Amino acid sequence: MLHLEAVTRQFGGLKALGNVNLDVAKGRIVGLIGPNGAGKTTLINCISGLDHPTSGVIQFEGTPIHNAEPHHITRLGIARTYQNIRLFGRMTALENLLIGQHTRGHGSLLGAVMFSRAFRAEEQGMRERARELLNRFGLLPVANTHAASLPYGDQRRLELARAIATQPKLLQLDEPTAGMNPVETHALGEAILTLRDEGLSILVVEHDMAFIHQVCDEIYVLNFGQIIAHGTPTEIKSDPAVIEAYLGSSDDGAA
Amino acid sequence: MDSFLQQVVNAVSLGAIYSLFALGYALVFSILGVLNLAHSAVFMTGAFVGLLLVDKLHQPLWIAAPLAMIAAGFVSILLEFVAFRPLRQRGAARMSQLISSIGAALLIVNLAQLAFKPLWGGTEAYFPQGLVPDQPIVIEALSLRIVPIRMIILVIALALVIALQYLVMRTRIGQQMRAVAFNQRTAALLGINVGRVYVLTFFLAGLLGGAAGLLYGLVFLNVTPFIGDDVALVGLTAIVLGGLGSINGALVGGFLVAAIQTFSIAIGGSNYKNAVVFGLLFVLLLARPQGLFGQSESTRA
Amino acid sequence: MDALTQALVDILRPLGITEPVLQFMLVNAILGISIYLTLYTGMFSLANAGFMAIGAYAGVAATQFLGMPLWLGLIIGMAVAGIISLPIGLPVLRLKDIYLAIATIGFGEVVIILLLNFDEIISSIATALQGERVRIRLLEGARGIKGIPKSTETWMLFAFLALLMFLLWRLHKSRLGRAMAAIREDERAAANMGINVVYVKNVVFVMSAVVAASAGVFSAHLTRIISPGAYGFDKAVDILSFAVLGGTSTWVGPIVGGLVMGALPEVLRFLNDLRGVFIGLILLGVILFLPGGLINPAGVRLLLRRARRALRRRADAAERSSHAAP
Amino acid sequence: MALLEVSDLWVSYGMIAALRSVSFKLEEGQVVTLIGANGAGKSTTLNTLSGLLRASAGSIRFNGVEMIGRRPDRIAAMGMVQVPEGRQVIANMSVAENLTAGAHVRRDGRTDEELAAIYARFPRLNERRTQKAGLLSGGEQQMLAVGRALMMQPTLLMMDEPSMGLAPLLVKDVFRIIAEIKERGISILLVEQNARQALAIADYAYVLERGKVVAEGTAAELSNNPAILAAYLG
Amino acid sequence: DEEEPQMGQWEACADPENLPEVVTIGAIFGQSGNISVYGIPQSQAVALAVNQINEAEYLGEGVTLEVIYEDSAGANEQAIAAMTKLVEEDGVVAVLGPTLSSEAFSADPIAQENGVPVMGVSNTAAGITDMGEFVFRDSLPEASVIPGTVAQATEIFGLEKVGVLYGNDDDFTISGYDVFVAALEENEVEILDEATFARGDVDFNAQLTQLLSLEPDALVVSALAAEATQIIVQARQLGFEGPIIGGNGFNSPAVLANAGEASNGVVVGAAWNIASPDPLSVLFAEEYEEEYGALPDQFTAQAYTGAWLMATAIRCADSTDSADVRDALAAITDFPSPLGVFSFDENRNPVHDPVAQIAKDGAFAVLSAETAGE
Ligand SMILES: Nc1ncnc2c1ncn2[C@@H]1O[C@H](COP(=O)(O)OP(=O)(O)OP(=O)(O)O)[C@@H](O)[C@H]1O
Ligand SMILES: Nc1ncnc2c1ncn2[C@@H]1O[C@H](COP(=O)(O)OP(=O)(O)OP(=O)(O)O)[C@@H](O)[C@H]1O
Ligand SMILES: [Mg+2]
Ligand SMILES: [Mg+2]
Repeated sequence: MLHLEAVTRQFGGLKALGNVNLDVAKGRIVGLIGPNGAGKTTLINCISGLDHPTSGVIQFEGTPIHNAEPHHITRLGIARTYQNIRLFGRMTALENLLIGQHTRGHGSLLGAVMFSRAFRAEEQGMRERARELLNRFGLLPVANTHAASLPYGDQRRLELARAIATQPKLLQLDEPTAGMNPVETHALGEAILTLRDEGLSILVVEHDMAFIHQVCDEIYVLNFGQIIAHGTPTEIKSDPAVIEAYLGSSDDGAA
Repeated sequence: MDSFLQQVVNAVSLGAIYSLFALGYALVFSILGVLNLAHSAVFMTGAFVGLLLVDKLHQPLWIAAPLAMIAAGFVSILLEFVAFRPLRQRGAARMSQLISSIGAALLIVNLAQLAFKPLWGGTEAYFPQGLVPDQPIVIEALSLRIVPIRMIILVIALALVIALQYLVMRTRIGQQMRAVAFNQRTAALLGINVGRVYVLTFFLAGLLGGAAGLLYGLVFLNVTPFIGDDVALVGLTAIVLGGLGSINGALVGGFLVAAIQTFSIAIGGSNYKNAVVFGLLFVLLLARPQGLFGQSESTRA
Repeated sequence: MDALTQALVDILRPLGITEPVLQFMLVNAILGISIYLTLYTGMFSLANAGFMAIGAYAGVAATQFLGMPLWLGLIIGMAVAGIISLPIGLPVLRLKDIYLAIATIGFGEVVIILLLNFDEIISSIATALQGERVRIRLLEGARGIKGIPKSTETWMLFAFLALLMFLLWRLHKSRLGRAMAAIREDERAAANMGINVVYVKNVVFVMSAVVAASAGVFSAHLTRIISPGAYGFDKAVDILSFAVLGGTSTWVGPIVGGLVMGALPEVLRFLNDLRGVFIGLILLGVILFLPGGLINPAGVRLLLRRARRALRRRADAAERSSHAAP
Repeated sequence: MALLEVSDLWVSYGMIAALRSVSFKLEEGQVVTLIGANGAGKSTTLNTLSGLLRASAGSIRFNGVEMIGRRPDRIAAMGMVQVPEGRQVIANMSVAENLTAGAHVRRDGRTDEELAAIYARFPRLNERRTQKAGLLSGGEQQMLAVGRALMMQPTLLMMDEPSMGLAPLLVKDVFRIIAEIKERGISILLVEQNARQALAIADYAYVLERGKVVAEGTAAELSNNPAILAAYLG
Repeated sequence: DEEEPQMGQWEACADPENLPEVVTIGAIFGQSGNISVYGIPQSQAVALAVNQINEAEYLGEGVTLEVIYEDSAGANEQAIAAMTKLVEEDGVVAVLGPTLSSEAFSADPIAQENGVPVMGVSNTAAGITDMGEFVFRDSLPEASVIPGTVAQATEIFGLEKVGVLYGNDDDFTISGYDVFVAALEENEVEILDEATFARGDVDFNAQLTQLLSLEPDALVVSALAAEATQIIVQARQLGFEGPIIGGNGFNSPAVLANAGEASNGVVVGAAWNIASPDPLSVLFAEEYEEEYGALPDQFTAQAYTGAWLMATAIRCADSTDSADVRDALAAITDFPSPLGVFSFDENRNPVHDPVAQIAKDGAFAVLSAETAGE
């Protein structure tokens, strides 16, 4: 459903992405790993419209999106989380989820002014859905807390919930487990697998190899902006190029 | 076209004054990330204290000038303590810091006005003539006329920029200023006394602003509590044009504004000289939002 | 309505607030709403004074030159400002923060220069067309348009303000209102939530311009004369101070800020020479000692929290001593 | 006398008490690690030690000197240097400038030698000497933050999740660097989510849970403690 | 009054008898902000006049004239508020001011509606007194001053082509400009080019270089004092030696004092000038300088005269009824004052002889072929 062809992103003299070809099929969890500075975040930025490739094609369900605006891409069904959390800090957890549903609503200002029935019904529906999501991620108790004052772990989960609130078909996660301990990481992995089972496709960037092995169906390895390997987790684990560039000698793997 | 050279001279000498004012503005902005709109009051302080010393206390200029600059420096430090530090410590929005500087400016200007009345019987006073060389030098061959004090200001402005640039980019204190500018907490962890850096920055900016105000007074003789307002907008435009927070940018911005004004007048558009300035500013900002010399924000998603 | 106004003025009179003062306070409150809209969306725009000028001139042109009634002038003033704000907003709103502030200040200055030279521009166009020198005097440049009837009534201002407040309240409950807040918090993240940031910003910019223009029309029909100089940088900063004094955490803040800033110079008249000093002190004092402005629920909560913390500290101490015991 | 002795430390954010009577010790030359879940209070502890946060009660003795109430820059100059959580490199300065920004607190004057050593250890930083730090990738920034702290000639290095966001290869590097720093006789207080690796390198460990120390012991002891294993090591 | 010049020796009406102990009038001047450069000297001049009036018991034995001063800060809104307060709350008999014409257009209608006489002492814009029969001014509009000056200068200097420089964002300077242009056309003087500046500008080199490159016979300038000084100095620095013809704004002692030698050849047409040989004018200048340590300018002299005129009207009306005072004010003719012999015309505008003068060796002299040295 997501198809990248010869995507290149140049920053001045630096080629952050060079001729990247990548596919995410429906209902798959695709991992994207690679050394720091390899271009993973840049790739995600390009897919979500915050950045645009210098050349190449990005298609989502057949529609080219490499020059599209971010809100347009979200409407098509791509959502993401960020490497550094970007919640709406001075809004409550619930409000964050209402904003997540922005594209799925139609209510106009006029409707709000007229107290129209459609408006009220839609608001009601959005709130219900927001509560469902909060409940699902164990955030119901903090529904009315400002996002900025939530503990780190809650913020991560809220960000995930907010992405899901946009009702995406493809979810992009940029280092979702950063700052989590192995136990918490494992729990997150379970949650992500459930999402996949509900039909979501997922592109996940991670450094935690245990997590990658836990969730990924296939993995792309990026190094200096180039895809150097693509395969199943087992294939990747023993790929000498990947070991050389990324994993290091396999004596103690990763935690 | 024989007035072209003269217009170039005009633009340069006007630009020197604009730049001098803009420098202090830029210095504070580069450290605080906040516009100190009270810098125009600091500017006025320089002119005011200089005039007081020369006109009422009969001091020679070489005593009055440094004292005026230092007085302006202290007013600037006071601004830091009263209008900025409390807000910063509270983590208040940049906008409220901007407004508190407006409040402080209002206060200083009004206090100056209170002082003017008994001193000079109104709100207007004048430097005596002939304190500085203001008789033009005539270069017949080029039919050029150059007023020496204007050239002195030009030299001072250039020298100050070089000194400041050196200070900020090459010295330890400059490095500390930039670290503080990035993030106070991080700077403190690097062993930098953040409070001292702020005070120093404001003092330096005050010295610059005071010098600018004094020179302005000496060139144009006329001093009122409101002279700062006349340059505030121009100074603002200059630093934005040059790139906020860039010292070189402030200098170039000042000259650029002067040049645009001068040449739009020269081609008969005196009505629209400021419209041209803002029009170009507009276009520039759209093409290069960080200004000519400004750095784009080096942070990433 | 008039009786109500009169009663209100009678109550305020001891403070030095007469009916004209009340009227300008209400105009300020409208301006407060205008700047609140942009600030709430995270846009540091200072174009309000310029749009106020556009509203005032367009409105006066309608009532004065075309003999229209005030309400029609109001609509025309607002419409003209709205139409002009669109092409301005599209490019300018790409800027952020202080850059946006400067660009919008620049816009204001250009508006003033164009108003100052409007007659000359029209004249030279006419001259070019006619082939002989034509002098047209319409807006009268710096002389200003004089003899505008004082047709704004206090009840109109109250009614209009009430209408705006109702709309604001509904705006906050709407999808658009939430999108505005999201953009303020994090523009890029908001875009990734499917919010059309450019669209929302422009809508808000137009709304803000239209509201500022309405204030311009009303005040022009109070001051009887309008000249470009009244809508400059100082005015822009004034309007900003309404928002800061009142606080922007709720929409009540800028309204109260506008009312207070309108009243202060008159209430403090008895201070004579010290008036300016005091206004400076008050502005500074509020910013320093009342974080979040005069109207700030969070500030009230903070005060409550401080009180509770004092209690809490006692509990802490108790807990500590019980720890130390074993 | 221990190099660092923290006793009965209380810190709160407004209403929330983040640390409740935290006590621990660190001997000269040791690596001590604090482990704990999100929000347990690890960063709060480090920030209090480095003077960024104010304790409401308790004492922090460093070399026998009370540190509470001192300004962060004084504390750093006295040799307690923190590598902050989330990199915090100075975005608008070049890599080289970032490295020297804190060097003025060095007392031995060997700035240049240290700089050369750091470039040798992180060739990536050497390549990017003149690049603005803000444009580095997350991992590159982390290297820079560690390098910058070393430039400050620390006696005690306090690291807040140095491996966060790093590729496995670099995580190994970071722990290797920590080991090397330890070799040089610099004491380290390490906060890590990566508990297994932290314990592998540490001499002694404390477990923090909701602002309290709930367990302590040598690294070996804790690695074999089944409760700890289940909760933090997965 | 031959030997001892003194104000208030106008014998047109008898000593008043029916005035209360305190007669209160209002004064609205811009006393803060930019405009205070004019507003403060104006209020000081009024205070000086009122002191003299009370000392001389001009309003009758034991009657004191009190003034409530209000600051307008140059803002129309504040002028309206101040006027409302004075007229509706304080119940003043009459009002002096406000400083700016635009403020007058905003605030004077309130006085008109309430039937309280108001006298502008620095409003020169066209149409001020058209606001109603209670609106007066003692400030000569530029139209009454400039044409004479231009005609005289044209003849003496043989002007054929001039450059015009004016402030285009201020109603005072732009009104002056309008009149200059009309007068120049009248005298068949060619305008080579025009250039403008804005209030607060200090550097006019660009405009001057532009105008001077066309080699005009004279520069015609409509500016306020602060800008006027700079323009004169900078024009001379650029080597211009011809006459510089200015309007009311040039008429500040500061211009002479600060332009120094550069002011030689500056021609001023004005309602009042510090060099006026009129004994009352000389006396006023001395008294003002003694009291406030600064020299008065034209606006100051007009404010001073305004206070005397208002007091005279109250005296002649022998009543604090505003309508009576208005009638008495309108009836004043041939009143000796620093402005010369002063009358109101039927439109309540001032009538007195303006003076055209030329600066020579640091002082003003009446403009003539000799003083101009042609
Ligand atoms: N705006 C920019 N300007 C210049 N260089 C950039 C910019 N954005 C990214 N880069 C460079 O592009 C490269 C790729 O960066 P990117 O953030 O995509 O890496 P990453 O794979 O996400 O790394 P990490 O795992 O550390 O987050 C880095 O070397 C970075 O310095
Ligand atoms: N600025 C703050 N304001 C209010 N509460 C805060 C603040 N910073 C931290 N807290 C709270 O204090 C507690 C301890 O936080 P701290 O950051 O020390 O945890 P941590 O152990 O470092 O967690 P992490 O692994 O997420 O970094 C948490 O409950 C957190 O929500
Ligand atoms: Mg990344
Ligand atoms: Mg932490």
